[in-house]
Amino acid sequence: MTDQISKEIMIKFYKILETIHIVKNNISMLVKNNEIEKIKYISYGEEAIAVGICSALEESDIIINTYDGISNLIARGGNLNSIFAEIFGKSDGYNNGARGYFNISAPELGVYSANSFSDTGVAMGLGFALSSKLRKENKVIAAFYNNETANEGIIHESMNIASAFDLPILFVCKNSKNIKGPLPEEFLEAKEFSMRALGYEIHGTTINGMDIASVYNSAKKIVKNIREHNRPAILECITNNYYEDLSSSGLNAINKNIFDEVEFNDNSIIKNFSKILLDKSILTQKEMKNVKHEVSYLIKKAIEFSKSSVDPKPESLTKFMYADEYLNIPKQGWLS
Amino acid sequence: MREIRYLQAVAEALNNEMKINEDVIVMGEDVRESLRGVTKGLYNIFGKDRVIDFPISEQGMIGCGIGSAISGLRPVIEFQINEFTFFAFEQLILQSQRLRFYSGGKIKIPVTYIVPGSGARGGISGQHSDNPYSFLIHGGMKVVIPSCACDAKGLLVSAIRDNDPVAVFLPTRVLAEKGEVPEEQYTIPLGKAEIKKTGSDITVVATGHCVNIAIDIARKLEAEEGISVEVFDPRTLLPFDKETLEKSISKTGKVVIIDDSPISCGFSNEVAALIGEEYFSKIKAPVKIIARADVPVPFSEPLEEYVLPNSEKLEKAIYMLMGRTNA
Amino acid sequence: MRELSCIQAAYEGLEKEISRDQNVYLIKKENIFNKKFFEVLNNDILKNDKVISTPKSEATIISSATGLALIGLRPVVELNQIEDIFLAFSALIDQAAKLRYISGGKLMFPITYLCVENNVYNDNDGQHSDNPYSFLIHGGMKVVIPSCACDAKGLLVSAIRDNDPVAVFLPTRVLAEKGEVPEEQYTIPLGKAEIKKTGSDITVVATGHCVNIAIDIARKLEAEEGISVEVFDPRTLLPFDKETLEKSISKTGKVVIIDDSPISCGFASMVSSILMEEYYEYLKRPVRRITREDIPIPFSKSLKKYVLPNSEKLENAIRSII
Amino acid sequence: MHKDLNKKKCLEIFKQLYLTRRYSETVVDLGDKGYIRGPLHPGLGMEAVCVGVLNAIDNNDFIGLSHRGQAAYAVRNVKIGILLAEQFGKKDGCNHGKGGTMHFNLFNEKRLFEVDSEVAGKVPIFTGVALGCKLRGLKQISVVFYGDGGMSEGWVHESMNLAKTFNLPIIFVVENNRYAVTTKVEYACSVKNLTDRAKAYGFEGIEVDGMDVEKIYTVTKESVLKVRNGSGPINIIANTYRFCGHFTAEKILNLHYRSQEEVEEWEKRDPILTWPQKLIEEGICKREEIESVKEMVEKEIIEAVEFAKSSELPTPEDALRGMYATEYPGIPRKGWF
Repeated sequence: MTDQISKEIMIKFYKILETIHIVKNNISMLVKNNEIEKIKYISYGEEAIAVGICSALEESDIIINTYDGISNLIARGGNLNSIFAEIFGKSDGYNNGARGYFNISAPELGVYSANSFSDTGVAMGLGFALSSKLRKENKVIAAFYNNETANEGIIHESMNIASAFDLPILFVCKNSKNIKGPLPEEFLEAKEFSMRALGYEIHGTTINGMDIASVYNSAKKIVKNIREHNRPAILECITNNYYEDLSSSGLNAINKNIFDEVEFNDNSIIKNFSKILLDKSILTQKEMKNVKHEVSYLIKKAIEFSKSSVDPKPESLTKFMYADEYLNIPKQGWLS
Repeated sequence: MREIRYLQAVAEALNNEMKINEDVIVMGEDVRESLRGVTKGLYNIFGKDRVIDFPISEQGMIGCGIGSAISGLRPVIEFQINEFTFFAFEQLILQSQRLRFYSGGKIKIPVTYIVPGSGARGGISGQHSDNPYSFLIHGGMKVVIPSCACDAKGLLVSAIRDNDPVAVFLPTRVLAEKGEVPEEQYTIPLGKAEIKKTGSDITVVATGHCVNIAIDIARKLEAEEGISVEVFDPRTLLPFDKETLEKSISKTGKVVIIDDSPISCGFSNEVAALIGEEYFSKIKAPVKIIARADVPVPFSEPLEEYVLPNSEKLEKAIYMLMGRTNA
Repeated sequence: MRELSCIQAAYEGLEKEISRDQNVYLIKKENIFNKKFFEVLNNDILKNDKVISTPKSEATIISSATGLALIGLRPVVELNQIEDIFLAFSALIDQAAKLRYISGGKLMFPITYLCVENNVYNDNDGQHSDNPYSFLIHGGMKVVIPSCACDAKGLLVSAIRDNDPVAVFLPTRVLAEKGEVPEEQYTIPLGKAEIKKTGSDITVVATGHCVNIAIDIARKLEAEEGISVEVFDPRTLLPFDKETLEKSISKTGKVVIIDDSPISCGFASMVSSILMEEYYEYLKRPVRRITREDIPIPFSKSLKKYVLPNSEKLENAIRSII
Repeated sequence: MHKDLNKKKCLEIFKQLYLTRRYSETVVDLGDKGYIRGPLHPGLGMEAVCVGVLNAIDNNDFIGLSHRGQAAYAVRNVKIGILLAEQFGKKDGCNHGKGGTMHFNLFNEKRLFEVDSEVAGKVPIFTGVALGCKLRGLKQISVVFYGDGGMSEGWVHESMNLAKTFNLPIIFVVENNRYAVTTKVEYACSVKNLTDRAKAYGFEGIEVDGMDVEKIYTVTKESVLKVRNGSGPINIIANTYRFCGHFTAEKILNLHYRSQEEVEEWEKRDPILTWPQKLIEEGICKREEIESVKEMVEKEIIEAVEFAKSSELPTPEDALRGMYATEYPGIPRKGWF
């Protein structure tokens, strides 16, 4: 499979993978050092999906994030300065400090997120697809969701509408074998979520989401298909997700670390991919090291930039809230 | 000026707006055939690309509206039944209302939600008779509830042209009422109340179809008892025009609120609290609230009458505040 | 007496209730906390076969709890993300809250919704940061929001024994707060407020974690300036204990309401309107509302403080009317 | 004819079909005359589905009805009078005038539940009922009816998944009358074969002719056996048709979503006509016996209307009773009056 991918793209993949990983490690450090607002957890293990899918899309295509929006954003070429400024809650951030880490979005890059951990943004994808179809823009929308939210009614409604209206959407299911108590399979007679495609007469595939080449190649093929035929499809990517717990409130205030101390630092995706790169002598150990240094440097710069960025002004609250402002809204209580 | 029905005014506003602006599209359940009459005939004029029937999937439909609004369309979404807003509540409040905020003000979501036939229609019982606007106000969404044909046209046009989600409630009980409506397309700004009748003794804050109740009572009491009642119609519930209310209260010092949504945490409570907080010194008597009791609307007529606000209750409240013994 | 945290107290009450009444079941979603959640609480409720784990399908889970109640069970549904209430709004407002009435008072739906970790202090950016109880009140559902460990246990047990749907909100800020909790099972009746601190100059109506804010400010003002503040904790938002409030207000004549849900059409507005309508003659000054603004919770720390109620705002409000 | 359907049962089924039809027609008539407020959603033409299914299950199995499931009351011997009284808004109605059309409550007495009128709202509720039966070790199964329109609703999907997850004893019956109000099933539903929906969750879906009582009866009998044995849920898709509009107000709305020919084509398969014809052709009973059943039904209807008319209206203050089972002073709040 990997043979089909050119050397340049492989190197690009490697660089993005390292960037995502190091960015997440840095954020985790910042939380632990109390340098930024608390973030509940950081998840690892979805990087290959982000890189594979985002690279298979055209620039004009649209991505709907899950909570792990940061991977998609970086894979899409997001600016590290804007990303870190957002995580510092500063006005130079992608969302001017309103959004933070989870569900970060960048409308200018076509990366959107819903305000949700239940992946209800998938329904929003319908609208992007519909308007692309009506205006003949020939965009493809990649809407991400997780295995745990795959049983939400809104996902079903979206798939039914997408199929009934012939909308160009790729539903990307990140099926993590590792997370959230019992495996989702216990809840599912149909062992794979791609089987759900049967209920909507659409195409469904299951692939290994830890293997970046397989994600990229499958996505390329399916996206091409979607663009040509204006039919939705489901791409299920099997992964191993790990969470690093960073929260300090609620239950965790009683007893730290509700999560198992799993190998959240497990970077098997990168390890495997590096091995392939070495085996095929696309990159040498030294070159890899250089890439890491380069990325780390950029991130260091971005953190410095973010620290010096200004806090958003209180007036911006109203501006964020309504595009057309009126007197008396948003209503504020009595202030002396 | 010509007189047309409220519903015709709404349909006309929508039709014109679709002609003026190609981005305006209509989504909803059965909007081609149009059970409620708001979208009647639009399908034949604008075709399937701009008048889109949806399966009964409210969440998916609203989601689709949000996405298309972000990408530049201006969807007008009809809820066939007022309770369908509950199905899509997550999409309405957490997504459509908040996504702009969480994008840091980068995106605009110009969606208009139309809820035709809101409120009790008589004999349709507890699950189809709600006026769910207080929920949306609490969620921060702009809410409009026109009380006459002229307002309906102008406010709907403003709502469609507004760049945020706006929910427009069309109360069942006024849909068939006639009124003078200009032929050309015009707007009435959101957030501007109207004094539907001037008076000096007491202010009645009335919404939706209760405005007509209030006007009738005001005329009657003026003629029969010499009580001069001012009828204040906020028209937009959020943003609420408190400046005009202040003027009215400074004059009268007494307020009755009549509103057809459940009392607890409803719009009527919000107005009363606002008065208690900001215009306390101008008030000379307790604020009286005539609202729906906190129960679903019962089916049987005498029960329904007991639960809903009506002119009799309003009249009593006014007598009471005016210190008349015939209360 | 031994001390427990608020969440431990609540789950202790729940566990005992499950063992006591064969019809009580706990319905909970599978989630990230599952394995260690109860270990942390030192609670072996999971060993009980009356705990049902379900996939993430909120609307159906909450609606099917209505079905469980229909055939005589008394389900307790744990909602661990506050979004659940929005996703299942129809099932809550249009079904659970209404069906008994529509059936002509013949059916009974003894369901408890236990909403844990429900606000901004849980490190989730702005998400899961709502306090959506005002929606439920407007829908006619009974709502309980304990402010300390002792109340949490007693009120939860009452809610489970109540024959109607009751939503119990455990605010994140008080989950870890410790307090004295009796070992035996006890109930605190719904619809009874508690004066958490007596005073004579001004009444502060406070809910959830705002009760603690109010008590702190009350102590401070009393010690430093001799302003005597009465702290009124309604504990049950619906039914609301008007009588106790009347007593307090007839003494003080001045009210500030502090509540952590959006201001428009929120709980604070409801209390204020009751005062303006029914106890107007006692009021000497305007009724001040200190609440969350009608704005979602921003991530940025510098913005958050403008949106949320806090002790500084409360203090200013008290001073403005004293 | 199915072996369980003897002469007595066949005539009973006819009575149920005919009573339902006459009841629906009477209600529409009374509505036109102004006795009944609000819109009506009769299931004219769809009686066979409900009658077929309910005859194939036990009397104490739990039923969640759709808003066109009036036939269920006939099958379970509910006095039509208390339904009419409810629709008249009277005290003697099955919900004491609080529910009205679409919300009849006979759950405690007859295990029939129609109280909720949300689109497919009974599907998740009855998933809960089935779960409750399993938890409590009850032998009863649950049957829930909904329409082709409801199939697009999110919680139907969630319920089907949940039912399979827990292997619940529940039968999902789709009364596919081809139109969700005015929207064609082919337009709104992304699968040609509606049984594929169940297959996507790993359980069986069966399609059946919804105008033929015997076929429905046979399919349900077989399904019930499997469901009772604990093999998990089953989805039955019954293809049927409504002869009337979505609701009574439709006739003034001037809608064109389906052709007159299509309606007439389906009307030829009207179970009220085809069922007795089949009985006579197969020599199960005589025409006179059919006629005497009809007379009986007419009498029953007249009595029911009389009962409903003579019942009293509730007192207005009743409006605030029955909201809460555990009552407290001050609720429900009612505002100043």
